Formats: sequence, C-alpha cells, structure tokens
Amino acid sequence: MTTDEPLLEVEGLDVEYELTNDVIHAVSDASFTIQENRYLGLVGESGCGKSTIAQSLISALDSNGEIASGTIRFRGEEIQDLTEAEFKNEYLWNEIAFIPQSAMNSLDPLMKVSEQATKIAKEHTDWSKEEALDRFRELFGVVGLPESRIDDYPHQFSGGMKQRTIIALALFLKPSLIIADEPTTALDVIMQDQILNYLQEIRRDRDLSMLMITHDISVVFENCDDMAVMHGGQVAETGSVVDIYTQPRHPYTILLQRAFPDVRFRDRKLETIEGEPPVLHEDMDFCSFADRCPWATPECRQGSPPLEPVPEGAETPRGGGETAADGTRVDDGVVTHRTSCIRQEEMADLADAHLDEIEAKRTLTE
Amino acid sequence: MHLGSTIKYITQLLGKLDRRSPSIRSNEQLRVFFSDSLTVFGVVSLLLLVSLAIFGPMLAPYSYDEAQYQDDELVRFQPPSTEYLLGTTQTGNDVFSRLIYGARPTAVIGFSTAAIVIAIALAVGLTAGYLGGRVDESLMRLVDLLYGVPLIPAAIMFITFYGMGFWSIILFMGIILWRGSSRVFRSEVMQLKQRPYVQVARSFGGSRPYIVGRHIIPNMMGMIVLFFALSVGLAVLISAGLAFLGLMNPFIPSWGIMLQNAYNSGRMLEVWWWTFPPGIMISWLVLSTYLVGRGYERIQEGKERGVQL
Amino acid sequence: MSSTQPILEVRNLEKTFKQSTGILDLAKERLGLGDNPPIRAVDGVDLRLEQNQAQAVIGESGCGKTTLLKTLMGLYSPTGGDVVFDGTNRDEFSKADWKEFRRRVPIIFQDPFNSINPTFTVRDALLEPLGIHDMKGDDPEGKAIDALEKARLTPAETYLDRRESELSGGEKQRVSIARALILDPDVLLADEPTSMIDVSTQASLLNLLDDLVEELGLSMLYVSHDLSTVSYVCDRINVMYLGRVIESGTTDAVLDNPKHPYTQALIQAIPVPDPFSDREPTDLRGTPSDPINLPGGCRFKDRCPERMDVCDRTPRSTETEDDAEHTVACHLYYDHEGATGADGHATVRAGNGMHGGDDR
Amino acid sequence: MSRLRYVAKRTVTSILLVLALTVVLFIFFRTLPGDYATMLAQSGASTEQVQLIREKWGLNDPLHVQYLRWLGNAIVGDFGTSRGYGVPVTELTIPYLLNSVILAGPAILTGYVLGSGYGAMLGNAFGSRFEKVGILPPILFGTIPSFFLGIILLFLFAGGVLNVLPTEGAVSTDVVRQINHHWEMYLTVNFWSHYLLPFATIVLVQLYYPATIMRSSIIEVAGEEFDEYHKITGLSTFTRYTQRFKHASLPVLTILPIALARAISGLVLIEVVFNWPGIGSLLVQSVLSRDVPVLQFIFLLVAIWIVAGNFIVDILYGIIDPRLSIGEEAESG
Repeated sequence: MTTDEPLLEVEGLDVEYELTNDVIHAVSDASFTIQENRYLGLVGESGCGKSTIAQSLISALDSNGEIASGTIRFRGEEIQDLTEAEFKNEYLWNEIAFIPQSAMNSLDPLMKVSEQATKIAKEHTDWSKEEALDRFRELFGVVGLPESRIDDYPHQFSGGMKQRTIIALALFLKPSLIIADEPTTALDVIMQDQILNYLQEIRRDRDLSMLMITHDISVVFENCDDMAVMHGGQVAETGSVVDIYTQPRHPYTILLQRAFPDVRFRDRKLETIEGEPPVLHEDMDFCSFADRCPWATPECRQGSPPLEPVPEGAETPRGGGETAADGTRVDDGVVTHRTSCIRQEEMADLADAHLDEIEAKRTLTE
Repeated sequence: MHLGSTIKYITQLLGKLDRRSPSIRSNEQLRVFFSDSLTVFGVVSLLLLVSLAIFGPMLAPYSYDEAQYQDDELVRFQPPSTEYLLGTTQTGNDVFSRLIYGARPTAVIGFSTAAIVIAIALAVGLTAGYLGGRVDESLMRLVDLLYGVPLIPAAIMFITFYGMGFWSIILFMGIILWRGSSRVFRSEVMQLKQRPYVQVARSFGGSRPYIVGRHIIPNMMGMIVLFFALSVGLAVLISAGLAFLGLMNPFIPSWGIMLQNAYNSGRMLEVWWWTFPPGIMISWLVLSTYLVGRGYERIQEGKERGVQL
Repeated sequence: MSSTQPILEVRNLEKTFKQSTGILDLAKERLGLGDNPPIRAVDGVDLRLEQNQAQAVIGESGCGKTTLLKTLMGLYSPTGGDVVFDGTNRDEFSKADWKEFRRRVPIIFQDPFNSINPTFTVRDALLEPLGIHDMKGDDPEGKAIDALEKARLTPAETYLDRRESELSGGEKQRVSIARALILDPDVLLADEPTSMIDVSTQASLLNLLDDLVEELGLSMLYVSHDLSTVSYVCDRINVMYLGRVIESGTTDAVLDNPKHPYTQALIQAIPVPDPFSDREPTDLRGTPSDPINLPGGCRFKDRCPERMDVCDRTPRSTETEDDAEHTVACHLYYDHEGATGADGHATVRAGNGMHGGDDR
Repeated sequence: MSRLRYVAKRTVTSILLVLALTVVLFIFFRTLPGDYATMLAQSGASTEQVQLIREKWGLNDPLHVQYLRWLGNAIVGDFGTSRGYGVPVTELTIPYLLNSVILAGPAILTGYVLGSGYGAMLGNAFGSRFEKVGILPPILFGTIPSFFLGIILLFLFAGGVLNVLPTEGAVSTDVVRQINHHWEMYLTVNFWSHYLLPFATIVLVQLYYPATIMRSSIIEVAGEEFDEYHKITGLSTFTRYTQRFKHASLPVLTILPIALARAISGLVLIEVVFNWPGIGSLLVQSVLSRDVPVLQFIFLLVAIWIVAGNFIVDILYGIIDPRLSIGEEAESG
C-alpha cells in the first residue's frame, strides 16, 4: 500500500510575513510527512500557523508572506521555490486541490456552478467543454446532488448543497492530495458529521490523501490516520493518531486533550492552560510553549527544540480497545512518532496519569 | 422577486459599499493616516485656507472694493506688477486683495452648508438606522427621491423665485445635499446597534438617548468629521457654479463671484491674472477636502484587507 | 426539585417577525393581496428556571434560541405567551419593576471582540451599569474591583485602566462577566460565551461560570449549539428545533437516555476525542427547513427516520415513563387518540442510550 | 420569475413614477410666488388685464382641474405655448434638447466607461505605488469646478495659447445661414470643431464618480471568499479580473442615476461657459423670463431622463445579477 517515499514531506519550514516595520515568524522549523492514502490532521489553536502552512503548500501566501527557509517535497520533488505559475501548471488542482474554510460563500454568485467547473478544467486540463461537463455531471451524482442542477446558480443551493459542490470541485481533476482548511468549522454539528463522514466515504473508491486543518482535536482523532499538533508556529508533536492518543509526549498535547470537553465524561474537571500563545515577532529560538508550560525548565528557552523520535511504547496500546472495529486503528508503524519536548521522558508518567484517569472514568460508566 | 425586495437588495448593496467601520481608534491608524503625503497635503492646505479665511482681511494690502488710482486715472486691467501682485480688475480693484478677502465668504458658505448637511444627515441616519423598519424604509425612499433632484436647475428655480439671499441659498443647498451622507450614517448606525456592547447597555435599561450619546455617536466621530469635510468641498463647488450663473449676491466677494465678474468682463481669456487665481483657490480648497477623505478611506480598506499600507 | 417558586418561568412564549416591513409589502398585506407569512422564530416555548439552577437551551443555528434569549432579555417584545419573573407576570410590570428586572437579569454575549465599547476603558465598562441604575454609591471603584475579582481577573487594579484593544479574548469575556455581576444579579443569561474562545482559555471560562452558579447562588440560562461544553456547566438541558422545545430533562437524563430522534442524532453527531471510539455517523439527511413555510404538525417529520403518519399533527410535550422531569414532544411516546401519559402506545420505544456506558 | 416578467414589472413602476413626478412638478410650478400673471402685473399691466390673462389661461380653476387639462394635452403632445416666444413649447425645446443629447449623451457614456476602466485598474493594483498616486487625476477633475475646467480648456485651445478651436456656440454664424434644417448642422465639420471642447470637459468631469466607486468596489470584491477561491483554483488572472469587474460594476451601476442627475447640473454650467445652445442654456433663459410652460416641460424632460436612467439600471441589474431575476428554489439537498 505505501511506497517508501511519502506523498508530501515538509522539512524545517519557516514562513515569515513582512509588515511595514515588523516581521512575523508565522511558522518556524515545521516538519511533518503525509503518506500516500492517509489523512493527516493539523491541529492547533488560532494563530498557531496551521493556515499559513496550508497556503504555503500551494504557494498562495498573501503578498507580504514568503517561505524563508525549509523544503516541501511532493513525491520527492522540491516545490517550495516554484513560482506561482510553475506550481499552477504542474501541481495545482491536478495533484493538489483545496477545500476552503467558508465553502458557503466560495462559489461565485454570478457564475453557474457548471461554469465554475468548466473554467477550472479549461485552466488545468485539455478536456473539451463537453467532456468537462460530462465528468462534472457524473461527479455531481457521486456527491449526492441532482445532476440536472449543475447549471443552477449558487444562490439556488442550500448550505449543505454548496458544501458538497465544493467537495465535488476539489475531486474534479482526481488530485492525489486535498488540503481542507477547517472544512467543518462553520457548520452545525449534524451537517459537520455528514460532511466528515462523506470525506471518509470518498477515500474508499479512489487513492486520496488529505491534509485536514482544524482546531477541533476530536475531529482529528476520529477522521485522521496521523496528526501534527502545532503551537506558536512550531510543530509540538507529530505521529499516528493512535500513538499521540495512547502515548502523548508533549505537555501541550496532553493538556489540550484534557482541556477538550468530552460529552462522555461530563464531570471531569476541564484542564486549563494558562497564558496566551506567544506573539511571533522575534526569532523563535525557544520552545513556544515554554511560558505556558507548568514543567518548563531554563533549557526549554535555549534554542528551538528539534523533533526527536519517541522510543517504542508498551505493546498493547493503552487507553482504548485492542483494535477498533474496522482494524485501521492499530498503529502500523508507518509514521514515526516525534515530539519537540526535550523532557519527553518525564512526560511519559504525566501521560500515564492522564490515561489512568480516563480508564477509571470508562470503567465507572460501564 | 417583487419590487420591494429589489429596492432592499440595492440598498443592501449600497449599504454594503458603505458598511466599512470607519472610526479611527488606535493611534497606529493615525500614524498610517499621516504617513500618506497626499493626505498631509490635504490637511495642511485645509488649515492654511481656514486661517486665510479668518485672518485674510487683515493681511490684504488694499480693501477689496477700493478702486486703485495712479496719477488719478483708474488702473483697469493692469497685469501683475510689484504694486499689484496679481494685477487689477475691470473696476480697478486689486485682484490679490480681493482673492484674500474672498476666502472668508467662500469658507462661510462651505462650512455652514456642511454644518446643516451633517446635522440633517445625522438626524436622519440615526433615526433610520436606530429605529429601522418602516421609518427606515420611508426615509431611504425619501433619500432616493432627493437623489433624483438635479441640484443646479433646482437651485436656479429656487433662487429666481425666492431671491438671492446669502443664507437662504446656504439653507437650500443644506436641505438637498444631506442625501449623500445620510445613507452612510444610517448603515453605520445599523452596524453599531448590533454590537454586543450596545445590546448589553440596552439590556441594563440604558435609555435611547443615553445609548446614542454614549455608544453610537462616539464611535462615529471619525466618519462625521470626514463627511463634514466632503460636504464643505461639495458646497463650495456648487456655490461657485451658482455664482458663475449670476445667481449669488454679487456684493459678497466670494471666489465664485470673482470668477463670474472676470467671465462677464468679456475679456476672460486675456485677463488670465484675474480669471485663474479664484478658480485655482476654489479647486485647491475642494481638492484638499477630498484628499482628507481619500486618506481616511485608505485606512479602512487597508485595515479590512489586512494590507499594511 | 424544590417546590419553591421558579425565579424565571416562560409559558407558551411566541415571537414571530414580519417577513419584510417594506411599504409595498404592507400595502399588499392591507389589501390582502400577497400572503406574507410571518417568520415563527419562537413558537410556544415553556421553561422553568429554578433558584440557583443552570439550564441550557441547545439547538442548531436558526432554531430560535438567540431570539428566545433576546425576548427574555426584553430586547424583543413577545407576540404570544408570557414571561413570569420572581412570581410576577411581566405584562403587569411597572417601570420600576422593569428597572429591577434589568438589574437582576444581565446578559453576556458570544462575540468577545465587540463586547466592550472601543472608546471605553475597563473602568467605564464596569461603572456603566452602576450609572444606569444609579447604584454607584460612595465607592464605585471598590465595586468594580470586587466584580473583577469575582471574575478572577486578578490583580484587578491593573485591569481598570486598560483599553479594550489591550485585552485578550478570554480577558474581554471575563470583563463582560464582571460587568454582569456588578449589580449582584439573580439570573445570568449567556449566549454561547465560549464559542469564539480558544480551547485552552475556554476551559477556564467554563469552570468560572460553574463556580459562580454555586458560590453566588446564581441561576443561569446558557444558550449554545455545543452540547459537550454545556454538559460541564448546566444541570438541565432543553433541546430546541425550529422554534419549539422538543425535549427537556436533567443533563444526565438527556445525554444518557435521549428520547427524541433529533436529540439522539444531535448527541450521536458529536465527535469524541478518542481514536478508538466506534461512534457511528448519524443517518440524518438534509437540513432544517427555513422558518418561513414550516411543515404542519411535527417540524422534524421530513428528516425523522421514525416518521409515522400521525406526525402530521403537532405533538404535545409529555413526561416520559421513567422520569417525570424528562419531557419529550414526540408521537412515539404517547398515544395521541386520547389517553394522556406515556403508557398507552404499543410501540413505546425503550430509550437506548447513545453514549451511556452500556454499548462500549 | 422569468426575466420578461421582471422587465414588465420595472416598466410599469417607471411609468407610474413619471406620472407621480408630473403631479409633483405641476403643483410646484402652480404655487410659485412669482408666476407669469404677477410678473405681467409688475410690468405695468392693469389688474383687469391680469385678471383677463388669468381667465384666458384658466389659472383660476381648481388645481386638479388644471392638472387634468394639462395632462390631457400632454398625452396628445401639446405642452402649451411658450409665453416668451408664443411658439408651442415642444417646437421651441426640441432643437435645444437635440443639441444637449448629442453633447451630453456620448460624453457621459465615455466618461463613465473610461472612469470605470481606470478605477478597475486602480482597484486591482491596490497597495501599489501606482494606485496610491493614480487616484489623483480623477479626483483633480472631480474637484475643479466644471465651468472653470471649461475655461482652462478654452484658454489652452481656443484663446490664449493655441488658437485652434472656436470659443463658443455650436456652429459659427455663416454656417447657420447655409443650412435650412436644424439637424443638417450636425453634418458640418464646423459643428464638430465647436463640439470638441465641451465634450472633453464633460468627459473629464464625469471621470470622478465611476473611478472612485469602481476602485473601492473592486477592493471590496477582492476581499470576498469567492475571489480567494478563484485564485486558489488557479483561474487565469484575466478570468479573475473579469469576474471581479462584473461584481464591482453592480455598485457602479447603482450610482448611475445619481451621476445622471449630477450630470444635468454640470451640463447647465458647461453650456453657459461654451455658450452651447442646449437645454441648459434654454433653462437659464426661461427662468429669467419666467416662461413657466417651457420650464415645466424642461423639468419634465429632466424627470424622465432620471427615471429612464433608473429603469436602464434595473434592467442591466437583472441581466448581470441572476439573484434578482432568477427566482430562488433552494431545496434541502
């Protein structure tokens, strides 16, 4: 299933925004990999740089933003130095597509939905107009929308229908990677569930990887295979979802999980994380979580912490059943589990305390 | 879609165009405001012209209507010389002195019309924006109707039948020109009214005048000052047009009247030193008010698009 | 539940808006030409808020929960039903009663970034309610500091002279809470105060609200679309759908033993932070219909997997069999012919808890 | 609702609007303090003569009777006779109207198109040096009084510096003698040489509104999500800019009626400066001579001009923006 080469590899990425008399280090030394046919969740609070990463992957940074250093390799090819035009001809929409954050008003109200599709096809493929329309009509059916309505205008569609149209447009040229920037944030919980479920369905009958960007850790745990937790522009921890749930090795990851409300354990006291994410004006040569971390030591503030692999943990993954119903949940060692916390050993017993409490809760309610 | 919602749609669109929240809050924005050279030129010119209007008469070498004689002969149509910096007019007056004197009436016309415009526009904007519903709908239809009134022809009718009173013309312009700023004020009030801090004040039982005085108007000050400046420019522009058509009181020497006298002398193109200075001064005043407006608008656009200008 | 009198009671509350107030539509309406059906945002809601009790009103966007809150707050006047505060019906309120109501029932809003007037300092924001109710007394500053401390913004003195732009999202919400507490209220109305705040500071706000209810003996009506945050703060949950309360009960009863198909779908749709959870996606299709041309009878019938032909008649809210406090408005649970109460119906469904421990 | 019904609806409302305006105008003119009869009285006519005049012109009947009589004649095309020239109003006004339409029509259109195009360029270059300074020319032409701009152009081209173009009038007197029909004048070179300067003045004056409104409208649209999405899906800059222009042209269209009303004000001044025998100068003459029927007809033309402007905008709206003309049937999907 997985060749040895990852679909997308980001190494030591730094992205900066120049303001009139100030430089914002939005992303510092970020590294993560997306394997073929796997979903990676990029999770973090507002201002942690996750949307900046998404934009830098498709060279759609704002005019005052630029990739300062680091490499982005798509199937082994470096793409971070490509100009917008070069990237557009080789990769945009044929290889890498995008689902925007507010899908509701991303469709041009003055353009028929079919017109939007034909314009994309005209730009990136050599299909004739009819061919493009046929393919889009068929995709419309797949997405669960009436094929007869592809010539309607967006204002004639409901919110849910617009969301599905955006997904259909993303799938239109059969890309191998879709970047979804907070795809369900603006949605109600039932519509969010339908759309997330649908994003799982589409990977059954096609080879597809996805980079899902969200602030909601439970969306990542349920829908992604691997994940990267970001704080203050740095990648705090990355690895498979199972690794990070069963053996979290970064204080932010642990505290974030404990701060996240879980409807199943209602009387657990929510963990609060003091302070605010740092303002990224100076060079990030320290751990961005240091000021907020109860276990911070002076070393944490000297030099930006590298991502170190976490040694293999206990055999049977704790904190959950042996294997989930459909077997995909066992960590299959595809992605190495790495953390940027230099005190990762001490984090182990902190993580165990957290897991003990969850298991105690679980047995209580059975 | 029946007509009602189309009008609403178009007003919405217009509202959308005006919905920017233009209050200058942080001093960072003031820094951006004054970093733009054109805006600084606008502000400095306004200050200069206003002080000219206040101190003008004291500085002028001669009185504006004092006929000049040289060895007892009327000095008519003299080109500029050391004695008469900008030459003399048909009736032998010194153009330079008349120009300086002209600042005050022009400024008075501009500022008093602007005061009336802002007063009415604010009243209508606050009522329509704050009350909404039918009141808002009917007031906005009134504004649409007023927009259909071409100002100069209407002014011609008004002046011909109701006389050339200095203040009656100012009142007339004020009563029609408020149409522009009232729509913008209304959409701003509607926006501010939805802000949580206003709704909390209302929930505590804050009375309507309290809410308007303490929350709505202070957050609109930036915009009120801007539209006051724009109205000054507009009023000066229109009154110059009326003066040119001979419809303003000729004994009040505003720049418009100066230009009209030069035009009526029949030798307008020859006596360039008499024709051009008043025209340039009017254009300079109106231009500087519009430049202040432009500087203000760029802050809002910059803030909204997240672009550091 | 204490049999004492509820602090705030709502009986069959209705709030409808005219679709458009354009003059043309008015004329058409007068002449009886165009049918201009009103928007029925709140359509017959009943609530009983006991002393020192925190209740939630849950629903998707557009279900009328914010309209309900604004009507309770007095921003909108109801078009039907009545609101009883501390025993007296609001229709008989004198001017003084209204003033007293506005002192004892403050509100905190969702958007932290516009919660304080940009031209105000924190001191101005806190002294405003005192000024309106002329309760400044001799030491207004002391009251402001005391309120800030209650909202756990310490050291309080350093906050008084700060401007709105110098506060973080979490701090702004705490100032709003302090402003609500300064007149020592009885009921706190909250419109999703944590939904625009990051998770890390959200937890501290939820804990604060929870403690305030206990320490100050407050009652709270907490409106939200997010069931998981609400379960940390509220004792009872009312689920709203298109203007009507379709289920109401204690937090544990509603979450562990949801009865109404919509509530079951709402709970089942919540993602849980656990990769091993085998939560099944809801099979609910479609979205709530727009509140203008509403279907007759039960408003959920077009999307309901358990739809029966009796659903064309509006269901009554009845007590469930095993827990009188847990009511549900659905034909599955009562025999509509005549017999009241939940015993009659043959196919009474045993409530199968979605998230209870039993199906782990 | 199909586009046809949308157009039909707009036509009906426009006609109703014109009728309403005629009522307003009629009342306004009839209640003027210095109407024709009293003016005659001031110029020495005895009271009996004034009474005779009022009787003859039926000025004593109740207002609505006078209005209905006026409306009856108007539908047939008879707008009364000019008091000053004793000639039917329509006959007197039409040549002036033609001169104005030939001058103002193309000039306003050119000004609008150039202004919008220039404004779009500025909008798309938001934040650049060009945009920062580029807005200056339209503002300059918008803030210089239109008649003064005319004087400057006359000074540059017709009087002072290069003496190329005639200073005033629509056609020189010798040409007038050669032609017998009014419209033949439009075929002579002489006319077009007179035409150039007033045309240029109106174009320059008209640049300001479309340029500034289009600029800020493009900037507004460029911030919308669908514009971001066009960029992310890699559409060509040309397609993106065309879509932006389409969206941005809606507010520019919305202010077209306002610009039309302003254009009439400008027209009066420019026709006086260039001595152009258009409706503007006729208006000034008739006001000074209190020629009420002519005035009433001119103001009616102005009203029709503005209502027509609104009507055109509505129709263009329906064409550009489907949300207006194509009904909404969003089903739950």
